[in-house]
Amino acid sequence: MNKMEETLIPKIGVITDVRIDTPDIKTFRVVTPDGKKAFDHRPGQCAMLSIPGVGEAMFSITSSPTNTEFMEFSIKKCGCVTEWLHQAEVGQQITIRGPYGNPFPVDDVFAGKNLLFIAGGVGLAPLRSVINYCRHYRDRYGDIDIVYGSRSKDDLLDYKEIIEEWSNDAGVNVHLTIDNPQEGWDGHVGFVPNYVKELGFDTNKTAVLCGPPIMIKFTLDGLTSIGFDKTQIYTTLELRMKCGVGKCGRCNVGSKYVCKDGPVFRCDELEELPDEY
Amino acid sequence: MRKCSLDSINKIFGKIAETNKLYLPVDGSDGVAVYTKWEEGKEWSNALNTVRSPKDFFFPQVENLMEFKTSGKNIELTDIREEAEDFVIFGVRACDVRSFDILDRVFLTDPVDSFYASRREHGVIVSVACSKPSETCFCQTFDNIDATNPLGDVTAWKTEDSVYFKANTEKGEAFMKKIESLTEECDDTAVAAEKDKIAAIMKKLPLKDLSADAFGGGKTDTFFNVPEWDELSATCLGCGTCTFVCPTCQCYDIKDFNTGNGVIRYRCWDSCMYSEFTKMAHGNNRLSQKERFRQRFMHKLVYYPENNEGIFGCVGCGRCLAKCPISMNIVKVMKKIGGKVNE
Amino acid sequence: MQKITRDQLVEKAVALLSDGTVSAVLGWSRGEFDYDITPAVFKSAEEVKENFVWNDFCGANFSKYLVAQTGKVEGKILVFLKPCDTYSFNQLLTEHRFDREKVYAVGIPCEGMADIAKVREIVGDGIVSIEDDGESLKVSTLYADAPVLVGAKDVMAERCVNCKSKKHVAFDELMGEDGEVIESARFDEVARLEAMTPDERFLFWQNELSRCIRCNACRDACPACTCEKCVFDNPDSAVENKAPANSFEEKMFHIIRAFHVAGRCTDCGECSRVCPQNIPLHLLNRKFIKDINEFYGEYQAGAEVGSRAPLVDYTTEDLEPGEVFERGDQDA
Amino acid sequence: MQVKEYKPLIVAFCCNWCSYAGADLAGNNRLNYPADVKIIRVPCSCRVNPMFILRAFQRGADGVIICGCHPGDCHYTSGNYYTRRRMAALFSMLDFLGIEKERTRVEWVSAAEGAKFAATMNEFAQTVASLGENKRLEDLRCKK
Repeated sequence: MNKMEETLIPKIGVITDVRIDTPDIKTFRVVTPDGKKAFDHRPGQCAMLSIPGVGEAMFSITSSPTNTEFMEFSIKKCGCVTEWLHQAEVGQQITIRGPYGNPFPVDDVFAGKNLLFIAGGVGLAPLRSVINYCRHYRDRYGDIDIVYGSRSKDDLLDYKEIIEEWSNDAGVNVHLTIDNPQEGWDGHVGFVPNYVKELGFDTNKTAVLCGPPIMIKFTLDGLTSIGFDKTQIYTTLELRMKCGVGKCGRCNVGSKYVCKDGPVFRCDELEELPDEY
Repeated sequence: MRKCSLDSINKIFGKIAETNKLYLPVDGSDGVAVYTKWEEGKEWSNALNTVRSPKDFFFPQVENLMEFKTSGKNIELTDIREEAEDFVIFGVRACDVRSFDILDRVFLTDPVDSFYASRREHGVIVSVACSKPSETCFCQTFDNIDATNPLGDVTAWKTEDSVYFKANTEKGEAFMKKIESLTEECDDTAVAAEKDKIAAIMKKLPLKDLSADAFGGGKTDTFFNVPEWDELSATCLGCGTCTFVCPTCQCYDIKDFNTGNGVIRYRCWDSCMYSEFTKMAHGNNRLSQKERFRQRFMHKLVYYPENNEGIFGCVGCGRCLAKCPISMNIVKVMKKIGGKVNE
Repeated sequence: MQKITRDQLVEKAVALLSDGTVSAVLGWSRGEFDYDITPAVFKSAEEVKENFVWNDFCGANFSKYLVAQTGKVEGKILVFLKPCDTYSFNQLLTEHRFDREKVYAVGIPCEGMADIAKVREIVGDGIVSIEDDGESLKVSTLYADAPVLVGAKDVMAERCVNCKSKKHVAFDELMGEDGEVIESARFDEVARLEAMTPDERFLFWQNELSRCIRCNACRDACPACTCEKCVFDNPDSAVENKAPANSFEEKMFHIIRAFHVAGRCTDCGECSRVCPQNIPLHLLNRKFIKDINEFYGEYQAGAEVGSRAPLVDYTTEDLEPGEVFERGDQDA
Repeated sequence: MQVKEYKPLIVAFCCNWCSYAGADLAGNNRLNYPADVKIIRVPCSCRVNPMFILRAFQRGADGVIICGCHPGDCHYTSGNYYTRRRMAALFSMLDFLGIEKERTRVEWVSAAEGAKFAATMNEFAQTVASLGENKRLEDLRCKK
């Protein structure tokens, strides 16, 4: 039988590197068994990873599309699939399918703009892909500001990369914050929404938000209070997904399917959706 | 148009069954019609419809997708898809025929669901006009459903003594060819009379005036926050009866079953009425039954039409009216929150 | 043919709402037709007057709703309980599933409820109206020229034909006269199956359970199934397979469902009433009840609050599991 | 071609305090019982949920036996009394569904009864063998 492509049937992937980022976040490098990248993707898109017998779950692809050798996923331990992944070792095979969802509009809307990235906790994971994409094509974008906050210093994802690479780039400003004072931390202390207001950005920027729902809500309020329009703000959503292609019905909010029409939404588009995400 | 006598219909079934699997409504041991594989001795049911819709034929309740074997760190994946065999579903009512179109718009849009597509390609649908519609029927509420002249590859009309056939598609022509020797050419006088008879009954149905005009794409804001949802959903049990008997409900779950010597990944029907339908590791975006209840009806009446040129996700088959344990259903919802009966 | 009328119930509900005794009423609400009645929470006298119904199709057992509704309603909630419902009511109280103080229970007599499927068997499809005509129901259909009279007894639901009790075991107030516990023939069908050979029984159940669509209605309607998280909804239980993938899954679900309520099931019959596939699920529950009665002495769940369910109790003299069948063999 | 001799797979749930020790003793005394008896140790016979039994059948068991302390000797005072009632009800239900009643059994085996353990298992295995493969509570997915 000449078999049709079937999106539900995944490819095999191999974990080639496991990086411990924080006490509950690890970053996994995944390639196909013959050492190639499983598929091309755009910044902000997702992939379905699974372990047979454990389950399948959607993760944002953390590495930049400009990386042609492998994909990375920063994964926080919080459910059965992630728990299993956290005890996986290098060489472990998993299954991977994708890419799913729509990407950030990096090539049209973002082009030539000043960009403001705001992330909380593991919310940096989906943004890292965009940030690194923009850093790679540095000349296509204006100034880049990154506000990133976490519970503590130890919970900051990709800290090494942030300090050693992002902070040293020309035109890239990194603002880090942690929730509570901590020994050995001389940076800012406080929640992300407040920090954003304190920093008081110029409104000639396009903002990209990702983090826990409560952070998104307050940061959004903060940004609008300092003059940002909702059409200037993008975020990325997470809902339970099974198929990844807008058929299984789980991530349906209003007439949109987060897996297909999202996960990236402009905040004014989001406002049109019923409050169920 | 061709016809055969009702007495000789089993000969036609026998003829089709020679080459294809043939399914048709047959009365079960409890007297309720069920789509059953035809074999000698099975009689075509007189019931208006089956409890379980024929969506099973294209989107079965449980279906294995693939298999895995794991050894150490390695995974071996087996694609177990097989080309579907040709089959015929006989006796599908107008509402259910329409439901296939609604499912097609989900499963056959890019990326095409190959499992569904394969069965769809190999299935021949013989519809039959509704000689005796029931009080729970409200297919007239929706466009493009005609109980007197249902769609499908072949349309059939069953009268007191005869069955009439008309092909609508290429697949239908092939079907007609197969039964040619058992049928005779006829004009459409009898069918026209049957159509008139059905149309007259349709005009008497208690739900004939139910209108869906108030609903449709772009009405999310109108209906999402109306207070009536509380009242309507107050006693909803949260079972999946409505979604499982519904011919258009298409939500599914993908699960793994560990057999002890491998893993079968299968998909099965799921219900938005279930409490863990949207549960994630970090929480649940629909915490109460009201939200889940609302999702089901909003999807059928607003979200689906918004994405599909105004076509509603309901075909008015009346199964949920008959089967909901608490008799709460889409008609009550439509009447309560929007579509006042057209006077 | 109910002895108590709708007007009496409406009057009672309105009076209790008006004098502030209760702030909500759990009652039956009018449907599209005369038989599709929906349980509803009425918040005002107007709603009650307009939509409250009481007829031969008010089968729904309200006891389970109290678990959720007593938590939602300020003040007391009025609930109308038919005799069989009062057993579920007590059983839930025994299990501390709702606050008795928040409920005002009015016992109402019941002469047995009709089963719309049985009505259809007689009159066919297309039922447009059903009128209560004393001892019979006057059914008008789209296809019969004149209304058909069907005897109320002829269309009575199985659980009502085999009614176990017309006596109310819990109420704050009783309307009408209380009845008696009835010596019913409810175990006859179980006994008939027991008398079959194992092969016959296997075929019987294989045929019945194969129709299951795992909609969970039996579980969700069951007043004894009030776990906060059902084992079949728990992904960590390893049995949350969600679908009747094969005959094993079907059997497992129904055995476990019945077992989980064994000794607590009051035999209210809701499971069979709600089953969209007409599986006689009550027979599984009754088998447990019959066994428990035979093995450990007569026990009626819900007959009194606080009684200890047989499967969470024991005596040192209980029979051995192996002896179960010896007894059976002696009977045969 | 040689026909493979049918050997039933038996799952034995043994309580930690009596029957498991009894099984141990049977082993120490070199008493023979079929190798196809798979022992699962449970803290008390009343830990055995009906689901365990059904799952054992699903996974290919042909017979399931539950062994606990003799009534009155439970390490937790009364656990096995509950087992006794539950299993009586469950076994009767399985029989009601037409599943061969000989496939399930409860036996009380103390820590000192190594011989009884071996004898019980031999006898049970024989009984189950005479019934043949478990067909009525099988899950074909698990038999590939």
